[in-house]
This record gives sequence, structure tokens and C-alpha cells, in this order.
Amino acid sequence: MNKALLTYLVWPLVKFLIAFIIVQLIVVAMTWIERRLLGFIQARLGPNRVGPWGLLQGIADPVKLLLKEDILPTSAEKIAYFLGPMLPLIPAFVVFALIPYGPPPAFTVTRVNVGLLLILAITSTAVYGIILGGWASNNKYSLMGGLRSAAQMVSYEVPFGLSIVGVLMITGSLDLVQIVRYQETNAWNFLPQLVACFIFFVSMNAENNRTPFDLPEAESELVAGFHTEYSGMKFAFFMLAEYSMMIVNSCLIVTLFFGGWTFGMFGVGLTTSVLRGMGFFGGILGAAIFFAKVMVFMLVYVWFRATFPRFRFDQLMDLGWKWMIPLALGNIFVTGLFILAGQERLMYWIGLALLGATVFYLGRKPAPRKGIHASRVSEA
Amino acid sequence: MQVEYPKPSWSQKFLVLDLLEGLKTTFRELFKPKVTVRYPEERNEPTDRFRGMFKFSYDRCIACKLCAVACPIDIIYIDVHDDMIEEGGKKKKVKVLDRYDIDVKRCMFCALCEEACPTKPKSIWLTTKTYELATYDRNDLYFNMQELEYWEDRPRYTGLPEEDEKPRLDETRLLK
Amino acid sequence: MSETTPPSTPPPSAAPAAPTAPPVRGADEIKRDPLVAAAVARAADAVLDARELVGEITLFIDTARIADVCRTFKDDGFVYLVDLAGVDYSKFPNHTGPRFSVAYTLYSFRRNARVRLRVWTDGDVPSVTAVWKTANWHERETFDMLGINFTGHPNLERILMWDGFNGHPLRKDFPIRGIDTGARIYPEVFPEGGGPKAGSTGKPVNDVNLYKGEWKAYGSSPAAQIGGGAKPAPPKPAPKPVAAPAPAPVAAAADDDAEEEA
Amino acid sequence: MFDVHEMEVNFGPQHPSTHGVLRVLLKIDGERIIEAKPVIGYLHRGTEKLFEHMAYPQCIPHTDRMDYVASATNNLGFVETVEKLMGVTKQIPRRAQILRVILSELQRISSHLLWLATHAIDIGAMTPFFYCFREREQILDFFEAYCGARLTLNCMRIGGMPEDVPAGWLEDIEAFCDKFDAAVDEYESLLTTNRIWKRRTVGIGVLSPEEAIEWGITGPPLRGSGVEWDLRRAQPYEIYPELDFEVPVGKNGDTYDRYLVRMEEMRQSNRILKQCIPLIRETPAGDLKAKISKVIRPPEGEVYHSIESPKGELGYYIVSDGKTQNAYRCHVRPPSFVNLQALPAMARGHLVSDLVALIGTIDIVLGEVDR
Repeated sequence: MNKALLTYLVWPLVKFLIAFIIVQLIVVAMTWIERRLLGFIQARLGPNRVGPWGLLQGIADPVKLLLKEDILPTSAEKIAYFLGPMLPLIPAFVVFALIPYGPPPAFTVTRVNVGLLLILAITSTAVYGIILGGWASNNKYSLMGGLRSAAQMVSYEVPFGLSIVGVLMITGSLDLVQIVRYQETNAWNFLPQLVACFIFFVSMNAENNRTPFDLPEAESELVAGFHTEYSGMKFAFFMLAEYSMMIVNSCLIVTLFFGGWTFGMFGVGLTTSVLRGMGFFGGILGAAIFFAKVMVFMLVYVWFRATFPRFRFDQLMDLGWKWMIPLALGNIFVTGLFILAGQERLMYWIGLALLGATVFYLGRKPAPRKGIHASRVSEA
Repeated sequence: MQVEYPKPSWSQKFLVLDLLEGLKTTFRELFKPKVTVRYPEERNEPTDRFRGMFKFSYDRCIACKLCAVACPIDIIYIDVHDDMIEEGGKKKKVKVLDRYDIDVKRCMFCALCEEACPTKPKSIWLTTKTYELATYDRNDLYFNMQELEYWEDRPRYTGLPEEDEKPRLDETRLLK
Repeated sequence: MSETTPPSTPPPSAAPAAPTAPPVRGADEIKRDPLVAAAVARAADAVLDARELVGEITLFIDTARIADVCRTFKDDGFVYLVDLAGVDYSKFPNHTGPRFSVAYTLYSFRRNARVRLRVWTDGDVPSVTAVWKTANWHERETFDMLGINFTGHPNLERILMWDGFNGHPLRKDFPIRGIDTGARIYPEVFPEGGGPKAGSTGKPVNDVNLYKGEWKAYGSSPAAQIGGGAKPAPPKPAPKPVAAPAPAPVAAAADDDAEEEA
Repeated sequence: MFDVHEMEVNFGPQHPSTHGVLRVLLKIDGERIIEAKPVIGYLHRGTEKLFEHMAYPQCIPHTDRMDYVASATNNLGFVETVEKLMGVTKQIPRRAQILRVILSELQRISSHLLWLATHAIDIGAMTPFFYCFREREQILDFFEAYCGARLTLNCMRIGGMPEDVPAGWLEDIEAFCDKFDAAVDEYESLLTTNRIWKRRTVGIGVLSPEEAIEWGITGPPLRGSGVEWDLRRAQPYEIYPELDFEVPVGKNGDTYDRYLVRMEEMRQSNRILKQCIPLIRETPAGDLKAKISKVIRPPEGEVYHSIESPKGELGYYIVSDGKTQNAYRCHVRPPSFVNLQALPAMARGHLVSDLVALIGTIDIVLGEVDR
């Protein structure tokens, strides 16, 4: 067989399929993990009926959704209504070809030297499906959900992109593999770029419509938001796209800020060269580390969902435009100053100090607030 | 008393400690014991006073109709006739209970009938600790005297009735 | 709000009545009670009568002047309209006079005491929504339930029953089992007369018009029509014709079967 | 370009966060509410009409069904009103009075827990819901142990209480009280300082004290506006004068203040419970009913009596004709009904999301609004 064909078409396709299957498995698992974890956090058990510990819930749900009646509202815009759930799926799937899962070249599907930009460009098209679906349902709640989603996506695309700039300035590359290689020889980027990491994390929650920012489907306000009128497999497609995008963003934050497939800093630990030294097993190990990190962030999504109330729409905009964007710009400026001064190591210490202060404060018992506790004070 | 408003310090605000505090709480809860009961397998035992399904005792009942009077929604139907019996050579007038029906589907389990019952022990009581009363047919919830006394022995539900036999939603009953 | 700070101990007027019957005070004596004396003095001619029971003062007010009197009382410190309730006295034993009564319960934070104003009416009462905003829904509810017109109310429509409901449920002649409202959930599946449409299920249609005669009789009786109908009624509404072909007008066929032998 | 394009939205009656079957007709410009018009009556069951047709003791189970999350206080209001009409208020045995206070304070906690659960989940925090229900279940277990029902208690009688406390009940309540303050702290750690929660509640639906009184608002919403008025203090009933508790008030009258007030009320109710348990132990067991005739036939007259239900002033206006055993007219002054009236004024100018928070903060129960 032609070697070029093998290198550029067959192998990438095979690798993409493998990665795609893994990701879809995570999606299936997440439907169970999310509810189970939510249950455990909320003093209940979560789904535990289908199979042992409810493990087969991830299969039972799609089967149920597939068998469900596919309802088309009479006054819906038919073509747009059908396109709505399909459109977000495409970018959500395509992006998986661009992410390095393990040590290159064997464990990257394609290596694009502007991979980061390409991913940003592709993922931001996912919103069209939601807007289209919300509008085509011909339901006021859906419409409001769709509009909210559009505004939210547009607003948070900006801090999302800006927060990455700091990383780019440090690492000097748009190539995801390069960014990871930089982090294993230096510290993981979340240390020098703690603020950027925070902004990225917040924006990615907002991009995915996850809980503090789940306005487009805010079930207590808009019934179900943009997918109020969707049922059956179309609804499943929306969910599939949402979870896939969650995984994409988790992959991105792992790659950009948490060392990708490596497990080590300053050249110590399981760096790429060490993993390569272990041969194929090392590659598998790298991918495992990568997906383990991704799963951690997926769980953090759930943890957030369990903890936080929901923002209001104008507050969400405020946060995006008045806080996140200036903060991201400031971060770029400060990073630039440090780089100019050649004091990049100092940023690590600042990041460490901030983290340390947070942990310290959090470990302390909060002082009881006097007035609220007056009942007990007076008794004592 | 004026309620106290929380005043976080500047550093606490900067480090988003208010949010992390909540995360800490949920994380701690993750490892606490769970309170839900896996219902059909595990059951909570009702307390001794739990007001559940009725139980009726024909032998104790003196047919005084006080329970029917006490019922706020009139779902206890009692028919009585007088009978003469001979006891020790004397003729004695007794009340004989012909009908003692309770329309359990309309019951709100207030236990006023139990409270009104003058016999000791009560001849109608609700402390049977039975709460699984769901049926597939509304009419199954109309209990007559025998059923009220021996509902444990009632034939269990065996399956949906045939299509023709299915009770239809009768609008007259709704309007009444 | 210095006025709203309640005194630490309730004044004796708020204490529940002792089991021994309290001395019955005459109307003039009650009017001179320090609780209401100031307000009564300013609207003396509108206060027709006064009564007291279990420590609660009831003042009977001239119906036409109730809004003014309420304003007077509000200015005097009774700033909070607790409750507004209408009563249909048509079946009250030995009752003569107007059919309805409306009771306004006022509360003064300063005195920590309530007073009740009452008016008699046969259908029209001036609205007090201009005095208290909270009177709005109270009056709408009273209109809905009893058919008392509150003239000058900005938005006198039904609140608990639906628009177009014919009759006023809390009137004494309204049957407790309800009336046929003609409402059908799905007219094409469940046509007038109830039950599934013939042929739609292959089953004969049940005859459900069990109480039809009674309903019709109620709908056309004059009792159902004082201030009836959905629209905010004019001060003196003309009897509204009902759509149903009226049989010979029967005196309200109120069949209260709940006067049980309790 | 800057035209106002109004859209009409039916908020409810089937909506996740209208707490039942409330329907709010919204006129919105974008997401901003121009006009909100509550439409009620979907749960109207004619309770007042039913009261006219049944004997006084038979009404008690029906009062359960008005504010179905706080049935003990509903019962309390009704039986106290009838007792006042009969003039037997003073004859109620002390043990029965303490028991009534215990039940109504437990009910207050459980009602506030349900309020917090639904209010939080309306604003998007789903976890407090389950924590609140965890504690609420324990309270419902107490109710079940006392009277046999968990929700519609029917737990009071005219002239006293139906039953004495079951064995071990007071000890269980004591154990619960000891743990409950920590539970409230836990809810607060999720919400009180949380910046998202504060953003969602501070400055939303502000009611000045004058406005609140003008709208007839009672209960925690009134106290949140800064009016220190609680019927347990202002016109004390049962044994409340002996008890030591605070009436928490806010000062801004916004949703956050109402939230703080209710949180503090739960603590104060807990404090009352702790005081009541030693008191009830001092009283002789079994002394629960005043010596009144079984057939309740109050004298002719009218009476209004109200108590502090978890939602505000719950009043009953009873007209008796002195001849029959049933009320000639029984009008209920439901706190939710009156408080809900202020919703349009509070919601004007806010966003759709705030409407949800406002419905939550008024703490309506549609069974009580519609009766």
C-alpha cells in the first residue's frame, strides 16, 4: 500500500475512530457517572437499578430515547427543527481529530501547527444548532433559551480565546503538542497562568452551558430552554453534543494547563521521553494519564453542578464582559511584563502563593457570624 | 432582632472563597451516609400510630353509626336493621349490621371514624401499617364489610383485565 | 417605622375572653372605647351600631360611606387591612334586612389591636382599593364568591372561578355539589352531554345529564344573577340572560344535601 | 430601533417553578418583565363552602389541605378560632398547649425547609433541596409518630389534643434539635455567602415597610422589610409569652433579607423547641382535653382569630348562628393569597429569572391561595 496513503489517511482514520469510540464511551459513562455522583453528593443513591450498581444505565437511556416517539410540533419550522440537533454534533466530533491524546506521533490523530486556533474556530460553530433548534421549535421558552445561548456563546468566546493568549506567550506555539512538551520541561501552565486557567475554566463552563451558566436550558425558568420541544433521538443528539463538547473542553484545559499526557514537571516524572522509552505501553500509559485528567475535569463539572446556583442572564453578561475580558487582558499584559523582564519563574511562585493562600483560608474554620448565631450565643 | 449580613473580607472575595466553601460542603457530603431507601426491597416500618388501611371487626361493632357521622366526607355507608333474638328466655332487640362499606378511594385517612368509635377495642381502626393500596381498578377500592375485615385474603391482582372488561372513565362520577 | 413596633405586652383588648361572660357593653359604650373612639368621633354619623364579642369590636358602618370611614380609620393608625370577608345572611336564623354583609378587619400596629367594620348590602359596596392596595384581591374574591359588587374597583373580575362561570359559589342557594358549567375538556371527543362521542369508541354514549334540570333551574334563577357574569359589572347590573333555554323560573333549587344528621 | 417589542408568555400553570398551579401572564420585552399578572384558582376546591356544611371537628382535616406543607398551623388556627368563639381558650390544659406549640414549631421548620429547598432549586442550586428534605423527612417522621400522618396531620382537636406523646418522642426531638443548627449552617455554607446567590437575591423584589403593609403582607416577607411584627409576639397565643425567642427582621426588604430572616426563624423555632421539651415534661401526662361537650355548638356571633403560620398571618373569620353544629360562614385569610398579590409590583422591571426567585421568596402554596 502506498506509504503516504497509509500515513495521511488510513492511520489517522483508524486513530480517530479509536479516539472517537473512547470519547463516546466516556459520554455513555458520564450519563451514569454524573447522576450517580450527583446522587452521592445529595445524600441519595442515584440510578442503581439497571445492571449492577446501575452501570447499564448508560445503555438503557439511549435505548429508551431511541424507542421514544419522535414528536414534531405542528408549528415548527421543519428543516431547521431537524437541523438543530445535528449541527452541534459535527464540530463536537471533528475536534477529536485535533487533540493529542498521547506522545506523538503514534497517539495524535493529526498534528496541525495551528491546532489551537482550528479547535477554537470549529467549536464555536456549535451554537448554531442550539439557536436553530430554539427558534425552529416555535416555542417562546425555546426561543429565549436559544437567544440566551447565542449571547452567552458570543460573550464567552472572547475571554475563552484571550485566556489562551498567556499560554501562547509562554510556550510560543499554537501547536498543542509543543504546548505539552513545554509544560513537561517547565511547570504545568496552571501555575504561571493561574488567572488564565481560572478564566478558561469559567468560560468553558459557560460555553458548555453547565451549571453556574446553564441559562439556555435553565429548567426552573425556561422549562427546558432550547430543547423544550425535542424528544427521543433528537433530544439525545443535543445531549450527545453537549457531553462531547464537555469532553473537548476538558481535553483542551488538560492540554493547555495541566500537562496533557505527561505526568511530571521540570523534566522529572513521566515525561514524553520517558513514555517513549517504554515503547507502545508508554504511549498507552500517556493516553491513560490524559483521559484520567480529562475525567477529573468531567467530575469537576458535576461537582460544580451540584454546588452552585445559576447566574441571571444580565449578570452572566456582566461577568463575561466586565470581569472576565478585562481580567484576561490584564493577564496578558502582566504575563508580557514578566516575559520582558525575563522573570518567568517568578510567575510560578505567585501562582503557588495564591493556591497556598486559598487552601490555607479554606482549611480554617470560618468564624461564626455573630448576629445570625445570636440565638446560640445568648444561650451560652 | 436585626439579621446579620455576611461581610467577607477583600482577600476572601479575591480568592473566591465563598464559592470554594460551597464546594467543600458538597465534597464532605459525598462521603456521608445516604438517606434514601431502595423502596420495594427495603421498607420503612410505619410507626404504631400510622394511619393506613382500614380494618373492621364485625364482632365488636355495635352498629351505632357514630363513625359514619364523624366522617367529614361521608364515605362510610351503614345499613342496620333491628332484630329480635332470644337470650336466656328473654326477647331482646339488637341491631344487626347489614352493610358497612367504605369508599376507600375517596378517604383522606383522617381517622376521625376511629376516634368516634365507642367500642373498646375499636371496631374500626386504621393502624394496620399498610399503605400500599394502589390498584388497577378504581372499583377495587370500594370495600364492603367482609373485605374490610379480611382484606389480607383478598385475591391479589393478577393482571390487566381484558380490553372489553376495562372500566371506562365514567364522567357522571366526576361531575357528582 | 416607629409606629410598627409592637408593645411588649398586648393590651387587654387583645386578650381572649375569659370563660365568665364579660359585661356586655352597649353600642355607645363601645364607640367610646379608647381603641376606636378617635376614629369614630371623626365619622360619628357613619357608624350605625357597635357590638362586641370575645373582646372583638364590630362597628356597623353606613354602606355608602365605608370607603371614607376606612380612610378615617387608616389615618387613625389602622394601617393594615387584615381581612375582608363577605357573608351571605340569607339563611341566617331570624335574619331580616339586607342579604349580604362585608366585614373589614383592620389592625393597628400602634395599638396592637384589631377592629372590625361591617356593612350591610344587597349587592353594591363602595370599593376600598383606593385606601388599601391589598383590598384588591380580597374584593375580587368576595365578588367572585358572593357576587357583591364593589363599585369603583379597578379590575373587578373573577379570581378563583374562571371567567364566564355563572353563579357565585358561596351564596347559600348555590348547591354544594356544584352546577353544570357546560365546560367540556375536549368538545370533539367529549361533546356536550358528556361521555365519549358515539362511534369514537364503539360504545354507546352514557347518559350523564343527571342533574341537568337542577342546573338549568339554578342558572336561570334570579339568585344566580345579582352581579353575575364575568365582566366587571356596572353599579347596578341588569339581570343577565342565560344562554340556556330557560324553563319556567323555579325558585333556586338549592339542594343542600349536606345538612346531615351530624 | 429602540422600540419595545412585547411578547406575552404564559408562565405556568404547568411550569417547574410556580410551586403548583400558579399561572403568571407575563408581558416581557426581551427578558424584562413589563407586566406580570398572576392568575389563580386552578386549585380552588371550595373549602369555605365545605366548611359551611360540616360540623366543626370535621373541618379540621380540610384545613390540612389548604396549606398542605404546614397543616399543623392550619389546624391550630382553626381550633383556636373555634375555642375563642366558644370562650374556652383559657381552659385548654397546659400540656395540650405546649404540645400545640411543639407541633407548630416543628411545622414551621418543615415549611421553611421546603421553602428553602424549592427556592434554592428555583435559583439553580439543586443540592440544598436534598439536604433540606433530609431534615424535613425527620420532622415528618415525628409527625407520623405523633398522629399517624406525615403531611395532612389532622393533629389538633377543638378543646385540646387528640393523643398524648408517644414513648421516646421527646427524646427524638431533642436529638434532632441538637443536630439541626449544624444542618442550617450547612445550608448556609452553600448559599449565604455565595456570590452567585447574593447576586440573584440582593436587591430583587424590594418592598419598603410602608408598601408591605399597604399590600397586607405578613410573615417573613414583612419582617424582611424591617417590620418587627410577629403574631407570636404581638398577640401571643398558647404558651408563647413564656418562651424566649427573637423575631428576626431584615432591613432592605429584598429577597436576600427574606432569605436571611427565614433561615434565622428556623434557628429560633429550634430554640423554642428546645425550651418546650423540658416544659412538657413537667406537665402531667394525659391531661390533654378541656372539659367541653362533645357536640360543638358555639354561641351566635362572629370571631376573627389569627395565628402566625410559617407563611404569615393565617386568620379564620367564623360566623356562627348558634343553632347548628357547623359554621354559618368560615372565611379563611390565607397568608399566601395576600402575599401573592404583591407579585406584580415586585416583579415589574425585573427579569424572567427573577420572577422565579420572587415566587420562591413569597413562599406561596397554591392550596392555600385557592382554597
